[in-house]
Amino acid sequence: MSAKPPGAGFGRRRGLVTGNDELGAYRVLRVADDGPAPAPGQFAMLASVERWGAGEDERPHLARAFSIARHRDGEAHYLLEDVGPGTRRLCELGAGEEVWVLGPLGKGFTAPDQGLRAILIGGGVGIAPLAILQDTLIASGTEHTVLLGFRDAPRLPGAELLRDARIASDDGSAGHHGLVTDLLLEELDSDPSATIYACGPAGMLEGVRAIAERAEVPAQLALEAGMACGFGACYGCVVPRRGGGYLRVCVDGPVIDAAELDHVEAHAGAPA
Amino acid sequence: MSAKPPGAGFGRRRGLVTGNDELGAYRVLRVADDGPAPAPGQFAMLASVERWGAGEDERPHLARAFSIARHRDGEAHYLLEDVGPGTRRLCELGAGEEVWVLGPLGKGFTAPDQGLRAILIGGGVGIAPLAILQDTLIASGTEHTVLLGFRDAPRLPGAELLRDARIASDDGSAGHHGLVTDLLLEELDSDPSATIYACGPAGMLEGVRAIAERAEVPAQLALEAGMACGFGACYGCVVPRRGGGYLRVCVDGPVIDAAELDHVEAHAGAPA
Amino acid sequence: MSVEFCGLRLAHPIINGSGTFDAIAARAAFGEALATAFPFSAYVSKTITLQPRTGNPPPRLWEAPSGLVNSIGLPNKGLEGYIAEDLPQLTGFRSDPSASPEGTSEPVLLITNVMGSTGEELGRLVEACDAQAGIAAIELNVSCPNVATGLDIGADPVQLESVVKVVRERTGKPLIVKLTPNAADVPGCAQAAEAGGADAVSLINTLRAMALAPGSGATGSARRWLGGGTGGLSGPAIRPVALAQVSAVSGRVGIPVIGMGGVQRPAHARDMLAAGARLVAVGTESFRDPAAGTRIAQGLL
Amino acid sequence: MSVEFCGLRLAHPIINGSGTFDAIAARAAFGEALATAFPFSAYVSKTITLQPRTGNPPPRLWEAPSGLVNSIGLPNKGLEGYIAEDLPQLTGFRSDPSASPEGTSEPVLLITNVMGSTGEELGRLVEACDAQAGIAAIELNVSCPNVATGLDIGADPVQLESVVKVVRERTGKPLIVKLTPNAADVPGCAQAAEAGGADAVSLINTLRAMALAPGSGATGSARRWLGGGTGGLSGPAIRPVALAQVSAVSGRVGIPVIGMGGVQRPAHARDMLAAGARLVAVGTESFRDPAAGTRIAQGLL
Ligand SMILES: Cc1cc2nc3c(=O)[nH]c(=O)nc-3n(C[C@H](O)[C@H](O)[C@H](O)COP(=O)(O)OP(=O)(O)OC[C@H]3O[C@@H](n4cnc5c(N)ncnc54)[C@H](O)[C@@H]3O)c2cc1C
Ligand SMILES: Cc1cc2nc3c(=O)[nH]c(=O)nc-3n(C[C@H](O)[C@H](O)[C@H](O)COP(=O)(O)OP(=O)(O)OC[C@H]3O[C@@H](n4cnc5c(N)ncnc54)[C@H](O)[C@@H]3O)c2cc1C
Ligand SMILES: Cc1cc2nc3c(=O)[nH]c(=O)nc-3n(C[C@H](O)[C@H](O)[C@H](O)COP(=O)(O)O)c2cc1C
Ligand SMILES: Cc1cc2nc3c(=O)[nH]c(=O)nc-3n(C[C@H](O)[C@H](O)[C@H](O)COP(=O)(O)O)c2cc1C
Ligand code: FES
Ligand code: FES
Repeated sequence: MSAKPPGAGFGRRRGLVTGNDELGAYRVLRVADDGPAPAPGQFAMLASVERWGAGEDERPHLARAFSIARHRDGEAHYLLEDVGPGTRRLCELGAGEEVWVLGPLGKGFTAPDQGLRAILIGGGVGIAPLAILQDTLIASGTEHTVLLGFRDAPRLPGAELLRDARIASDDGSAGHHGLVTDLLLEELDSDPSATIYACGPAGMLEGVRAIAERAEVPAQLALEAGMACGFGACYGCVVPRRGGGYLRVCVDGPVIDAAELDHVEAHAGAPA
Repeated sequence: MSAKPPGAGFGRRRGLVTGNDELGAYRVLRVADDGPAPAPGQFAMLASVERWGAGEDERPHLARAFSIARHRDGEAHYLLEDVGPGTRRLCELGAGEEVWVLGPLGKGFTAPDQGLRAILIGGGVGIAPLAILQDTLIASGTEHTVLLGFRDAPRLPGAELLRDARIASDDGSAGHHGLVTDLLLEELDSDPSATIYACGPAGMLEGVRAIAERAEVPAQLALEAGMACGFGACYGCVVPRRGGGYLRVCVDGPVIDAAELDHVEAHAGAPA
Repeated sequence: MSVEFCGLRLAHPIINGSGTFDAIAARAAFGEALATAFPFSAYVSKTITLQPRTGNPPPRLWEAPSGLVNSIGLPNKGLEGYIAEDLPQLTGFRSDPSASPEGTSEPVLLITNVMGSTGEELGRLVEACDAQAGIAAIELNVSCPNVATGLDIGADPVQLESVVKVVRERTGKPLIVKLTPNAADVPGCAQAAEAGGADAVSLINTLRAMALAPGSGATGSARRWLGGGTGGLSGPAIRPVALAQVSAVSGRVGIPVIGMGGVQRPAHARDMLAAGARLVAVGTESFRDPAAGTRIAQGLL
Repeated sequence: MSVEFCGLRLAHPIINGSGTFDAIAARAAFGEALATAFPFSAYVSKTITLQPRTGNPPPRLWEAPSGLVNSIGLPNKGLEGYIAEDLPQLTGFRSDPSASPEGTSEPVLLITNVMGSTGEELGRLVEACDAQAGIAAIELNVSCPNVATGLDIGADPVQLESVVKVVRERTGKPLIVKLTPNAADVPGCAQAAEAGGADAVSLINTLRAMALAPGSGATGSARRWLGGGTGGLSGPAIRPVALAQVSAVSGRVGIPVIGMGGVQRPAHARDMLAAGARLVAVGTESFRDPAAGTRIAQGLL
């Protein structure tokens, strides 16, 4: 697990869709991938090779960013939620169809300091990069806790992507009836020597950031932002940096140290 | 059979695709259609309901014009040739998918004068309106001859759309090795008291027009033109009228009396 | 949803863009069903000129990414032909009742769009329209090249103001100036139109555009596709440009604004209204769906 | 396919549009593979200003029909930062050998794009670039609002000519003027640039555009989506507009033209070349496919 990925090779490549499985309200898209192994937290830009466009308002035109949820046996897994024309098109792809893949891109998570426990906290489709992170933590035998929050019952199956998770749900359909950050507070109360790894809606990330700041616990936040390119070319994906200026989520992130942010903006999170 | 169609009803309607069969290099698209019965030679504007766009250069955007090749048992048949992003999308539609249908539109063929033989001459995908015309001629017991020309062997199966056709082919793969207008000359030589009904590539139509003019035989030419609307709104689909000015193919045609034209322009024919 | 516009009452805020709907041809194609379910609350004519025009040689259409380039060339019967032949056929249309909240059908108002290359020509056109009781309002198409400079009359605020002034004197009917989008300072042009006495402005017209015949770029002998050489881009492709111009103009003039450019759905019309438009015109989308006007107006209910 | 441009030799005619490719970020993302397979024959920098700029608040992007509206706001390190930090990292790039007929890789030439709101500011920027051996040519972004009028400096031929004159005196390097498309008379502006001493012109920059936040039009409280309020439209949507402007400009100036706007495929580049462009720049398409430049150059072989 390293923050600095190896070079992704130049240019996008075609990837064969090997499967697309329902997971409650989500889909898991599997794509044959002989590209470099991603670091947990890295993402790829995806677009279908055929018929990218012609959705609402003639969109999508640009590729879309997705966390690499898993990468094994020459396959990358992506967790998708249909929230608009781009995700809709990808959600309907079947085995045998093709996608353009650009990646792995961005800076991923860095390992917790020796001996520190990892707390993985995710909300909704934002749980995706935590799955591959957990794979690495298990492989390295790192102690960790997983906290996952979902909006409602149809989204709960998403939790199957990870192991041994404590669950919170907005509608009380499973686990803690309330915010997943409530669980984080509990965890930190019981043992504050931890590093937090978070990905999810902006509201959740801002909650995590504030909690981590107060508790003086290091936190790595996997942000989201509208992206045109994913490799630092367009300067479109920015979030305000603590102390002024902006960070490009695609190259300075998507995983950003919470200490670098004053707050997490509404535009910087995963679909709720 | 009448030149003036009944009102098509206002607005486009959804039509369920009931079938899409290969016919050599062509496809026959069948669409459930409870709209008004078309006159032979009339056309409809078609667009797929889903994913119209996202082909080459983000096209198609506008609907496409197609002759109604047949209309029976609540189904309209269209003969399609894949020549670009619009026809490509329609060619790949399967039963259960939907198309927007606007039509029937335009002025169709008028019946031959009492006692006159009808000569139907078609080239390539331009044979489509002759099929429904032949249906009417058979129903009314009108004597007629069918001459069909094709570019090559893969296109020959198109002839199955009509009955008892004499065939010409550019590559000699069947029938007369040469132009279908050669057959027309033969027919007129043997019996010039006829009315010609023609549809096909611009070169063929111009050939027919010139032959008809010289032989002083009435000819009705079903023209084509790039169309944005199909109902007289855009003034985009014009061909020069003999004596000056222009005719809108969609409302003044698509069937136009050869005497109204000085020549048939390159843009006014079917894909060759 | 019924709306006031320059003292006129319209059934709803959706009208057509000039040159994108031919009520007479549509009635012939679709029959009387159209007459009592007209998709617009007002009908804007194609641009009428003093003398008849046959328009540009074909091809006149080029399909572009999410749009259309046209080079129609303003074919029309000329002022006399329009008044004698078309005007009598343009009465009796009523808006689609399903597009008004009360379910009532209102008479469709007639807006005549005119163009001339001099103030004098425009003056004659406007005067003639003024005399016709059937015409509710007049729209001035100022995307007409100045014979001397080759630039659109409407692109120069000074020239535009003086042209509008000349025309203003000739009519008491509501006068709409259809601005050209091919200008450095569209809001400045709108202000000039207002200063000249316009009762409203409409925008955007098509963006100057071009296409080469497929494959001809490769041969080294580039051939322009459009018979007219160049044309104008319309459709969804221009919507973000239209919205910017409508918003900028609305912020700078007090008179009502008619917004258009790529409107396809109720949400797009709402954006235009939110950006400051009083009425919204639908153009290219009517080619794809002749009842688009009604569909969009329904969506605003 | 190797091409001559203002006395420079380029491996092929495909370069990038300013602000649409960040060679330093791309090298970090894609590794050294990029350095020897650079997708452009020349690399045009983002616009550099005298002082550092952080750019506009997010959101900065809006996806439009067949295009993109951006409101980036020209973030850059300022002249000093650019020269001290970026310039040293911009050496050593070589074009992709598969894009040249001989299969050779050529050094990628550096074109620095600068913007200033006064002739004086531009003069200082150009002088500083002139002093840098690593910079092969200078591109002037004149889509900068005049502080007094709010209109783009580049939209007014008279103003443009005088600005170019001032700058011309400060450098012997090839000087490219990047025209604004938001002008009434783009060919007139190109002529003004030529008269002022420009060695080439490039076009088109983005079209002024806007978007409202989804759903906000409905609530009656329209909220602009872009943090910068308005933005610029790029991508295939603008290609027919770009082609028209490139063709019109090429017919009116003697200096070489760099054509851009919506180029995605070799056929589009061929159209630009056929319309009179000497070089073709790729912008938005590189976002979808970072190797688009090479792909397009290959297609021209
Ligand atoms: C690093 C990263 C990792 C991600 N990982 C995942 C993942 O693992 N799984 C997943 O499902 N998603 C993930 N996302 C989010 C995903 O990229 C977006 O959901 C997707 O881009 C949405 O595209 P769309 O066309 O479906 O929806 P859009 O219509 O683009 O809507 C998405 C949001 O964009 C805004 N929007 C709406 N219209 C426009 C417009 N015209 N232009 C610009 N913005 C608009 C709105 O805020 C809307 O809610 C990730 C994003 C990033 C940056
Ligand atoms: C009345 C009528 C009846 C017809 N009947 C039939 C029929 O029964 N069966 C059938 O298969 N076809 C029929 N056609 C032709 C059919 O409408 C066209 O083949 C179809 O519109 C092509 O669309 P496309 O997107 O597949 O191809 P396009 O890419 O649109 O190419 C078709 C032709 O249009 C031109 N072209 C290329 N690019 C563009 C562009 N960007 N903008 C404008 N023009 C361009 C070229 O000349 C090209 O050869 C008919 C046409 C008319 C007018
Ligand atoms: C085929 C066509 C013809 C047009 N003719 C005219 C015209 O005669 N007069 C005019 O003022 N505008 C004309 N326009 C411009 C439209 O009225 C409208 O301003 C423009 O198309 C933008 O709207 P849209 O994107 O909804 O089409 C025409 C547009 C098209 C597409
Ligand atoms: C995100 C983005 C940033 C841009 N930044 C600049 C810039 O800094 N300076 C400049 O002169 N042009 C800039 N441009 C304009 C492009 O260089 C180009 O002129 C325009 O995008 C049209 O080309 P395209 O359609 O291929 O993108 C930018 C365009 C985009 C999309
Ligand atoms: S997405 Fe383009 S710079 Fe980040
Ligand atoms: S296709 Fe529009 S007028 Fe004929």
